[in-house]
Amino acid sequence: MSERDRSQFVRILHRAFALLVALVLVAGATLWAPATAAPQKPLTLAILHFSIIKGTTWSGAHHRAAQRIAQKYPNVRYVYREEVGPDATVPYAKELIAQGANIVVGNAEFIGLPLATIADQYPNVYFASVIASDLTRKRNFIRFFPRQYQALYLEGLIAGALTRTGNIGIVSAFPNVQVMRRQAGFFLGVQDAAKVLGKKVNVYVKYVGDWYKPTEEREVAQTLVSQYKVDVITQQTDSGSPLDVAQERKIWFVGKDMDVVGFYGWSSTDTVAVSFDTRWEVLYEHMIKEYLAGNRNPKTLLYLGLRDTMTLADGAVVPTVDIMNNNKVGLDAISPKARPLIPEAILKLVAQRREQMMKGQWDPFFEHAFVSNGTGLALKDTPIPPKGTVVKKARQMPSDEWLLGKFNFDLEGMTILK
Amino acid sequence: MWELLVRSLEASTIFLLAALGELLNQRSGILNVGLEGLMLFGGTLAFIAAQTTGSYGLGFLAGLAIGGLLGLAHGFFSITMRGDQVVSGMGLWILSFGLTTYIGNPYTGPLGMPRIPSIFGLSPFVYLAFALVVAVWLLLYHTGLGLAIRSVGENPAAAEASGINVAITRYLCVVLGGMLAGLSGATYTLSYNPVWNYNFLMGWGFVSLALVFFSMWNPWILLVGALLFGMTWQLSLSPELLLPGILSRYVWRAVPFATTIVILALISTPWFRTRWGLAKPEALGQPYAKE
Amino acid sequence: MVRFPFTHPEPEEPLLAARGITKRFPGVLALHRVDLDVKAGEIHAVLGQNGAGKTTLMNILFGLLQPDEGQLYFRGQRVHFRSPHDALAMGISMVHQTRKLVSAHSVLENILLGHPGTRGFLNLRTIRREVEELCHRYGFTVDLGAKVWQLSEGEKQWVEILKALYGGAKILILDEPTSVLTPPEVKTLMASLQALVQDHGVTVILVTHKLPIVTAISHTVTVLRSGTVVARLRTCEATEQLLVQHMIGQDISSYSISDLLVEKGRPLLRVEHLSAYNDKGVLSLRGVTFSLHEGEILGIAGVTGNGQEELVQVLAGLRPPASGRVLFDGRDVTWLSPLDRWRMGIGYIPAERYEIASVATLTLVENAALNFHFDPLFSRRGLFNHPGLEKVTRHILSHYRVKAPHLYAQARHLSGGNLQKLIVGRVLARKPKLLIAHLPTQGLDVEATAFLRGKLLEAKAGGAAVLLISEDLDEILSLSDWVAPIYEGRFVAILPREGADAETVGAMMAGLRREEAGVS
Amino acid sequence: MRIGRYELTLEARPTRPALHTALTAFPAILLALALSSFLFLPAETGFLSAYRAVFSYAFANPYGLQATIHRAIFLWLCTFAFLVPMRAGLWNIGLPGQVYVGALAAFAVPYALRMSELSHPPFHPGLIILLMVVGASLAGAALAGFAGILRAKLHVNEILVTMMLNSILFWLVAYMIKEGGPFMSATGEGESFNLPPSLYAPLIRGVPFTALLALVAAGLLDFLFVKTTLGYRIRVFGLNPAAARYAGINPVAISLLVFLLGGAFAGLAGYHYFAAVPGVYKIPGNYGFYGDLAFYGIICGLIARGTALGAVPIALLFAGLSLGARFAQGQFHLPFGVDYALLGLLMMTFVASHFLYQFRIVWRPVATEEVPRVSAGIPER
Repeated sequence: MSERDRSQFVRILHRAFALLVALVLVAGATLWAPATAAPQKPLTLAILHFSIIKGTTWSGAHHRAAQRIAQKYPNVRYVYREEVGPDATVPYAKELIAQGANIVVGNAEFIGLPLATIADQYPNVYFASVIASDLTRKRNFIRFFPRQYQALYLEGLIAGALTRTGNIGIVSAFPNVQVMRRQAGFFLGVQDAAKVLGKKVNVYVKYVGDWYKPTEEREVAQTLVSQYKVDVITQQTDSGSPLDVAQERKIWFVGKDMDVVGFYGWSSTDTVAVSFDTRWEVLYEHMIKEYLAGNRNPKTLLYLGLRDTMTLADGAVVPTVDIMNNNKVGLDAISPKARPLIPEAILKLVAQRREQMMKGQWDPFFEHAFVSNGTGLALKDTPIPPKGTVVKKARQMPSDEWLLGKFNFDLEGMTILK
Repeated sequence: MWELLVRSLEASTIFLLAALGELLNQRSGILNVGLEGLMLFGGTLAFIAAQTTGSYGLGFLAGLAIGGLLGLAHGFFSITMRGDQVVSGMGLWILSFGLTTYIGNPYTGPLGMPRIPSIFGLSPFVYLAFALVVAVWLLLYHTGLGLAIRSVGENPAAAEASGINVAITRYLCVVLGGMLAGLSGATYTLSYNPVWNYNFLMGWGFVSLALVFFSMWNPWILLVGALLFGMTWQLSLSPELLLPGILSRYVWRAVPFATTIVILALISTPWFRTRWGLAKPEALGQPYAKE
Repeated sequence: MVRFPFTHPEPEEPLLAARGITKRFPGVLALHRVDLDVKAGEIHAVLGQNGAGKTTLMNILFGLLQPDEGQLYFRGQRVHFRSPHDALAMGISMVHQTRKLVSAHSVLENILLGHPGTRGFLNLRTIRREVEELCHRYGFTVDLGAKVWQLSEGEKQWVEILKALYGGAKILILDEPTSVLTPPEVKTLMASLQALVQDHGVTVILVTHKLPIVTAISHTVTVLRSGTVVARLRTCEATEQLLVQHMIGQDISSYSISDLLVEKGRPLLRVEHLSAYNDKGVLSLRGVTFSLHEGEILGIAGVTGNGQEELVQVLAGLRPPASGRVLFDGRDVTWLSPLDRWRMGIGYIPAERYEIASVATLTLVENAALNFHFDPLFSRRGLFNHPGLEKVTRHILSHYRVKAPHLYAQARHLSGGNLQKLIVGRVLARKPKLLIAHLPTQGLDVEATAFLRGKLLEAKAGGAAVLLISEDLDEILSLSDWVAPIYEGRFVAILPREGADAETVGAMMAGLRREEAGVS
Repeated sequence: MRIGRYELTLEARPTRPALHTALTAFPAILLALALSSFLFLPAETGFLSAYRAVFSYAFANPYGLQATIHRAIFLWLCTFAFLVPMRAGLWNIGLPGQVYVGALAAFAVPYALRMSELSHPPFHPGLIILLMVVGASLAGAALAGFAGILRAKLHVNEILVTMMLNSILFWLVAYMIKEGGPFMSATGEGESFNLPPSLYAPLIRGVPFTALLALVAAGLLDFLFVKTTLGYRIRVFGLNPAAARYAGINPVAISLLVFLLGGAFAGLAGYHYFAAVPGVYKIPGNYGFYGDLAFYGIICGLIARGTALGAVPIALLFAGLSLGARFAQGQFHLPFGVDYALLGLLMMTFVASHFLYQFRIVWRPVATEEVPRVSAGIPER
């Protein structure tokens, strides 16, 4: 057991103890009910992680999600394999099914898609794969993704308010639909903050060329800080390097996918202004509930956001995505050091928009028009819209399929560094 | 631009430290093609030691120690056992590549320690590397030991006949060279890029090895080569600073490696080789047995 | 000043003594209970044939090797030399047969290499002054700044002696000092050695197989044969004949060579103005012209390093010529590949039998195949004819008296002589029209030497043209029809054997021109 | 080294019978396996059951065995790619680069034929598959041949060149499959397009036909080295280049040839893993992992000491080990990278066994010393 595992373990113990105390005080078993009331039919959830768990925010988040599911449902067993390649997906899946797996998940599209080829052979098993941009589905082949752009929009508001130099940098992987959709969410938030505060804010995107290249991500972050004078930096990659640079250069960092302070302890709220957490467990719980209910025709496209929640083993109710920092959510997720720097108008706006999105009354992609920047990624049947093209008018909700598979351009006003 | 220069200098430091160690090795006649392995191991252990103890000093010590130890192992195989130095070197590289991936994995991620303070805007290791160039030059050309090292690399039989202990001299060089390689790796993971990832060097060790060949075994030319490569590396990461919009970023990434091949080929042309052939230590890579 | 060696007062005990030295190498007993006494102030010759164990004994005296049994005494005190370092500390220094100099370094660097005064930083200016003084005292002139590879063999030897003296040597071991020197250089060396002993009190141990040198300058002589001491004599009491008897230990007339008379055939090889660069880029073969007929032997006499290596390599196709051309059988072969030359009937016996002419870890059959793998007799559609190869190997082993355990033994288990017989046999089995033999008998024992010389003559009798390159004047003069002394990449002359005598050829090897050498 | 009255020395072995060659491979592998027990120590169960899990998944489980075989075919081809130049004394560590370029060439065929757009292939699919195989081999050969020609003509160190080519090709693949690169998948996720099902490699009993190619190649290679003049020339060149030149063997031709041949095998390996293994049929985003895997070819070649048929079971074992270890690691919640660690341990024990193979340790009593009297002077005759 490594030191970090140990501290996590201790934290879990503490939390369990606090829970116990709470239970005694409340003396009402109502909060405990969901866990105990869970159906007793055993179920095995198998996750094939495309990368290693340790040190990466993506597979690490999935791993933690599955552990929480197992905590809440004593009858759910979680098994996993790390760094599974597409050649191993099917043999691993088959063996895990032979060992009793009922739901087999690939946490990246390139290892998840091969599962579709065996979906018909195992009609009683649910297969699932994260969506990158392909939307292949089958009766028992589920595709899922969280609406991270909603949390990113909130982060954008905060980042836009925090910048003094008026420059925000994104260390990004490489142009693809997922990256551009999420960057758009963030950028809309920045623009709204700029409008409210009446200042000009540039968002610079510099691509690394891969999802996980710690060395290069570091260099890119350094360049953004020193050459483009960004004082708020965020990332669309998976390593901790941009955070490290932010800490070193004493600028604000805005995190993604996981609460890096709360779960990794990589840094402190002195550097991390805000982050957001993806609770994949909400998506997993959705599948598990359908499976336990014996549903032979589950919903095969899951695109859940702030509105969709689950209750954890400790009774906390969490949405699929939410801003989170140092284990705090909502406005409290904003670093205590950053909060005084943010004008009240913005704080209010953040709180209001979060509330609205949780109730399903508002969505940044509904509110704003999509005007093309003329940059992006030309897909086979979808060229990049010319600069200035209004692809979607304001106050219109694009379809989930379009958002997940066709959003292939940057929004006007972003600066893509070649 | 200044920032770019600073980063270039710091990248050069990594190349320079490792290449200086290899230069010492090769001057004594021992070829260690596993340089990258020594750097990987040095960097990994330094990172782990620093992170677990919270002390940079212990980190660097660990890097130096493992580098020296692996150098010693290479020395044992190539000096005492008189084995094929390429086999041993490649062995060390693959060994390090495999084991560091396993050992280092739980530590994947940033170092999470306050940065080593810079001196006049530059990492202290830049100054250290420059000082080491001077030191190696003084050692090789202005001391008796240096003369012994050069002689052992040129003609070990002659050195032995002159009363020099070839084995000890070579051991000294492989251990020193190994320590410098370990230091280079440690500088990488503790100062240049304090984040651990498997196979984090991605070929830097081999570029350093190539640099020794370019340098014609001269520490000053080595310095120039290392500076050039540090610059090329940085430009390949941020080409837009000088040449915006030309070539894909992926093509740029390949440029330092392609440059290495081009220079290697150039210095091997007959036109160049007449000079190069003289500079190369004559006994390089050949095991030496007393009589 | 002392004029005669034996007017020295007889010392009580030897300066350096070896007792019961035995040394084994895998499979070989190199030295067996050897005793040696060297007195202060004498020139002590250690005489013996190649392989008698002289060099091994010297390496033990110098600490390069450690004896399996036996002891060394210095001034009567028991000493252990674990490395040359210990011997040097006692004032024992050795000048090796193969030059132990670092050729890439300067003369000065070589001289101070390993000197105890060179710990820490080098003060080159002071050291240079000291060495210059030393040169002056002994009357040597060497450019201290020159790189060693630029020097001639004679100069290199001076550097080694100078280095020994600078290191404070009191006992100087010279291993075959004259083997690569020209006759005039030998004369200078002998004079200097006598001066060193008489004027500067240095003791010299001289290892050689050359009788004239022993009789000319040594005071005492120890004769080694097959690793044992067979005689210890005062030189003044010994005759050359007696020494030969001790050295050879048997009648060698059975190996004497009968001259086979051969009729001169048609012209086969013509070399015109051939020049070539050596590995360092220096033009070391400079415009050689000659022609050779079938059934003729041209002996090229010269000290190693005068362009012979380059000449044979160009002729074998292993080195591109700088200019000139080579005609073989009326065809221009200047730029043909080695393979084509083998096919045309040019056979080449290289001087380096381990490095070039054989592959140590391959079997004898596979080594034999080095000269047959391209032959349609032994390979059909790219497949080897193994029975054929075995047959030809067996033939070579029996006809060339190669002592080998079996056909599939590895070449590295053969002794030097047997390996050379295998190589020569292999090349001759191809029945080459032109045979290039480079130092074919170097380092071999008397029996093997005589045997191989006979085989060369047989080849000549069979109509082959032979190009014999040797340092051994006797070999050249006893085998050749024509003798070409080579000096600094040029043939000084091409003499018919009748017109060549040892003195003339020796002078020409030393660089004297025709007229100076007394040839009109 | 002296211990009491005995002396411990290392001596070169006088003879090395062929049996030794075979036998030294086993201790190396066994020792590596024994050492790797340490890797399994953190396992929740004992390491014996960990081994059982590794081997049973790799060789006794129908699904695992299939994956093992797919991986073994890849390792066989990579091993040959290393082994052929190795017999000529040259190091081809450019296996990853040659694998990548082989894959690129294989995918270039359907790309050039616009297979993804046309509903029907313009030729018989078999012909296209043949073109892909040939293209992959040619591309691998060309890339390795580049290193070979530099080595042959200019004596450029082949280790450095092939290693640099690995990095260059890594980025070239990224260029081809990402950000609008020619081979980008329709969805642009950093992967190549999928092969149309008509171009899936034919399976023989569930195993891609490349298995047959690799096994036939193993036999042919050993035949080449033992029976043919070309193999002989390669071996002579590897053991003693100077002797090879002397014997009329063209060094340029041999250096080039072994790299061309080796590169062709590596290119084929690239075709195999990316275009013939079920479930893949594309250049995936984690192609770098398969590049790392190719380095196992070096170990297999070294441990098999240059015999292609000897490398077949060794590569099969390693394929199973790497796959089974990965599977068991998830089962026992071990730290990641057991298969990489095994790679390192195997190399370490190989180098150790390599030297034990050449040397032996000898105990010998030190001769007792007696000091005889020094006699002075020359004995009278």
